[in-house]
Amino acid sequence: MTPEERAFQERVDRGEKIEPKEWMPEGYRKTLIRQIGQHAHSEIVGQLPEGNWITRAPTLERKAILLAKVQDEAGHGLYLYCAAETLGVSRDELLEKLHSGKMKYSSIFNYPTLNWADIGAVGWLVDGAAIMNQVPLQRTSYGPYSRAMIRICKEESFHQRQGYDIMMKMAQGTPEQKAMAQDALNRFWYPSLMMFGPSDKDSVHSAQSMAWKIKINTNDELRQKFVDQTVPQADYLGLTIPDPNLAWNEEKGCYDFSEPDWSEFYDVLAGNGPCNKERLGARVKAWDDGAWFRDALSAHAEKAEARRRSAIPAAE
Amino acid sequence: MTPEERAFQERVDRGEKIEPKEWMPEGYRKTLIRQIGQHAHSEIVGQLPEGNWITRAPTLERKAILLAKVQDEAGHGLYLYCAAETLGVSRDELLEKLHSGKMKYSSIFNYPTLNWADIGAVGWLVDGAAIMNQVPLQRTSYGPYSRAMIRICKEESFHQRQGYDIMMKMAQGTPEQKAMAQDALNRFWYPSLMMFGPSDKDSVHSAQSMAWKIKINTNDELRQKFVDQTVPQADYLGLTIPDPNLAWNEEKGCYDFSEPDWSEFYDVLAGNGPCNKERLGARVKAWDDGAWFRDALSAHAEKAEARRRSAIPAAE
Amino acid sequence: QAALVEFLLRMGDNTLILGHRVSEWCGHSPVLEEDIALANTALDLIGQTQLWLGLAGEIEGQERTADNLAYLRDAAQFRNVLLVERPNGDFGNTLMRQFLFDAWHHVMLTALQRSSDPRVAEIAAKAIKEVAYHLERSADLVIRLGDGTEESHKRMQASLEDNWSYTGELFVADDSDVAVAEAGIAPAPDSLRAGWDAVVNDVLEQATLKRPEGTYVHQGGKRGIHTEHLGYILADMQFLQRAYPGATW
Amino acid sequence: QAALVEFLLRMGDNTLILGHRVSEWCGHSPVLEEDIALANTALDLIGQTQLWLGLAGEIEGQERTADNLAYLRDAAQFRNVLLVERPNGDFGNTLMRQFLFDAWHHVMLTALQRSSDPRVAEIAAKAIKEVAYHLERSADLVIRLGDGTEESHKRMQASLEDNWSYTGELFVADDSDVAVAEAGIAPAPDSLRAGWDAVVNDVLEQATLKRPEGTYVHQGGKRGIHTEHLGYILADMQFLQRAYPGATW
Repeated sequence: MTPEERAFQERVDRGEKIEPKEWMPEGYRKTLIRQIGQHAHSEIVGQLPEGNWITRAPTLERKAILLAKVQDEAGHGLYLYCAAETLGVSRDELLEKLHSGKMKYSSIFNYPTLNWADIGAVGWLVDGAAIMNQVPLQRTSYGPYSRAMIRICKEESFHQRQGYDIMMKMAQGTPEQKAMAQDALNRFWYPSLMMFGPSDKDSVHSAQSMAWKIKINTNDELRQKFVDQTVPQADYLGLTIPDPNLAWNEEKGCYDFSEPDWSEFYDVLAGNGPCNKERLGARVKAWDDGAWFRDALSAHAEKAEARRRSAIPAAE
Repeated sequence: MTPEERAFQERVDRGEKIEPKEWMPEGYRKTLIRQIGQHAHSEIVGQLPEGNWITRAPTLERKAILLAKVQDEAGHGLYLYCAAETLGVSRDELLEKLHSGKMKYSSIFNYPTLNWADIGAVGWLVDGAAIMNQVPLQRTSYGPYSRAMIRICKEESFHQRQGYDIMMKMAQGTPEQKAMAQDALNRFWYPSLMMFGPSDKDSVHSAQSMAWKIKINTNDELRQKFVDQTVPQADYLGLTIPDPNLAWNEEKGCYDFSEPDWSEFYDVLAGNGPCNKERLGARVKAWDDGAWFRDALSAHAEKAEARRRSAIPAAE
Repeated sequence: QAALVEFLLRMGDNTLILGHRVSEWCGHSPVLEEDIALANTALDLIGQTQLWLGLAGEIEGQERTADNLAYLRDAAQFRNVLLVERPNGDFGNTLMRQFLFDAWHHVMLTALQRSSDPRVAEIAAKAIKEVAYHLERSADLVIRLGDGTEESHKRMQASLEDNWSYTGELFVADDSDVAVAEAGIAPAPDSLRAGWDAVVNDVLEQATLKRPEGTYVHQGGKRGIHTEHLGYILADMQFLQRAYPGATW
Repeated sequence: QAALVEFLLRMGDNTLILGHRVSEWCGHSPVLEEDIALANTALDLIGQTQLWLGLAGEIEGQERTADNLAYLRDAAQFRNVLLVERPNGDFGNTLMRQFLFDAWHHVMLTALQRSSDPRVAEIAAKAIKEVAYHLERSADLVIRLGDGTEESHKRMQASLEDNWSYTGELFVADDSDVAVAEAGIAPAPDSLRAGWDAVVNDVLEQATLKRPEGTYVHQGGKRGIHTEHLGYILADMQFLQRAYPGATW
């Protein structure tokens, strides 16, 4: 470690926030860009599975709530791209990497939303898992990221409650509605567990990220916490978690549960999820189709600027 | 009249059929091309308003019947383009004129199909009016046209019965269904009357066409006949024809009825019908999007031909 | 009173169907800021729908809620103008349709704040704040895109021509319009024309776009005769309520 | 018996949903002959649907007609493979999807003619004449387009890649498939693979197309886990039956 690196690490250890113009190790910057960028991309791509039900939301109230949620997510994307920009990478560069497949977004969004209860399950489980990941990141060492997380977490927990409320209505509804709720839980349970990433023993960058306080807890810790939180919620709904091995472990004071099928995780990561092509394809199409729009706004701004300048008499 | 023209007219007067390779006046040929071409285009464009309900047909049986009908219509288009080709104009030339707006199709297809009863009304009224026009044309002087008409009329009257059957089910159905049936009749009544064209006194080419037996009856005759046939059918359905002036005229032995609003007719003709842009747009898009397909089939045919030729040893 | 219900349905169906169309863009717009703005516009419109249809059901007195009206009527019972149900087309077309509607919506709500019916005035007072922002935004974008690149200019002019013949319906009165106007509940539709023209002409001029000369007016929506598009909108929108009647969501 | 009903639903839902997709082309295809051919294919498939679902309802014994099954089940109750619900794409993609399905459909129906259940054998005997023609036609067009222009070749290769990972589901067996196979009602799904491979390899070779190497298999349709597209298909298809329950058409 160079003296600079040591000083940096000591600041992190003391719990100081690192701010944009301050010195930071190149690896720290790169890891942050990857992590914040992926998170931003996830917010954007995450609009799609929920957007799939906006036109079919069952009541005006539910439609409004879902629209507000999707709007929030786009807003989160915006904060996060801004946070990433403080590290010297532009939003367009990050998007280019998303579109060319060089950067990822959360694999969970490669699963389809097939019935209305899925919108509940996404809020309850997916946002729930996301919050579990994000709450500790409010204390992350990088200032802009930490501040973005504080703002985001507040909204996300609101979304999670709304999702749980949908599940509640469905679980207490007609037999068909309850079946949809159970079906949604069946399909989203393991993918939600995968959201915490592979077991720490298989996770490459974990140790360094934790030292830098870019990562606060291990994947397995968070996954356990998520299970412990979610099981009683499912019980309360009267729904069954699709895991025959799920059982309370008195000794450890937490639930035992089955690992997700990691081969599925790697399949989805490799592009073979149910919706990978559709999701990325939709984003690339939106971007390409919108090129004329973005070009026109730039052109107009230049014209307006030129007009402004020529309106000011040259100071001779 | 030249001697040739006189001889031609005498043949027509005797009821002889004119066949493709035989001499005919240029005006006869041109009028026929226009008339047959417009009829062919109408069959093709006519697929669209009905196609609009194929994916939403209320039973499998109705869906199958509608598919069969649309298939028949495309088939009619095919016969008619072939009949036109015997006059020395290719299908592609005719389509080019359709796409560029130089040739018309029946204005009735510029009206939307808004509920399922419209599919009944199209069969009952639109096909009904078409048959009224077409039955006499089975005796038209041009052989290929006459033969196409014989074939087409048989199928059309089948379609008309199917349409009337839909109306019957709707009129005898729930109050909502009956309301749809009445709504369909309200919207399709006057446009159907317009299908016979403006009153003969305003019709330019009529006299010559009748002499040539390209047109057999006057527009007003056919319109009257249509009204007289349709009113009792509407009565039987328990539906009200949207014309307060409709009344049986004992003296003349036929119905008195209101003229359609001819300004609407000319508006639609001028491109301002409810669906003009959509209908023609859909056809042009289908044609343009399909260019690669047609090109590929030609290219393959050439390759296959070349291979066939090179496989035969040259006869030296 | 029937005329008042009719009027409220027209207001609520306009916002419902336009909100639906706008929401179709979710996640597909050209830049993130537009995703946010469009979701926000749709959200406002759906919120207004709840108010207009809620009041319509209340006055009608047949125990129909805003949801009943939105989800259990078929196309022929819908009262929105044809303009709002037209397909989105490209993003420029969506913005042009929005601008042409916003300009009307704003003059309409301005007048409705003085409605003789306080319930109507109250909704209008709430909605106009949102709609003022919609108009500001859509007008600004129409100007920037009209006076942007050659391509954007061409697209916006084409969108203008495409939508133009659907704007006239906003100003055509029928008996029901006359009745609510006479009762002082709502302005006569054609009384809004001058205000609309002023806004539209000003924006089009700044946008370097040419106001179309065509005077043909497509209409029918206000009396339930729609385009073929509405049926497909409703098939999606109403699926769950139709497939699971009586369920609570 | 439950397995037999399941099997019949799978057959009928495949033809229903593919017939729906094909019928979407009505009036929009590249040449008139294709409009005719596609309407004809859709018509055959809908006719077969009536037979398969009719028999499924009969054997199920709960008084559900073919129409009840087609119009009153939601997506999770549908049993078609994912391949048939995929969007049409360009005309080449529609043809490629059709060919890949036809090739399977033909070997399946060939085997079903020897079903131990005479009702199944009878439907298969009727359907195979139609399907033989579908296959002849789609194979011919795949060859001509694959070996056509550079552009058509590129499009067809892309369509092949896009659809490829959805073909594997046709050959994967679950308990229900095993049960009907053991009862001699239907062939084991994987027993059809060799016949399908032979046809597909031959046609692709003539079409100068490269068989994709990917082995990933998208599945779920046969147990009711579909793509997001099916919900939209059903919203349209079922609208009238859902909106006007109990009406006669």
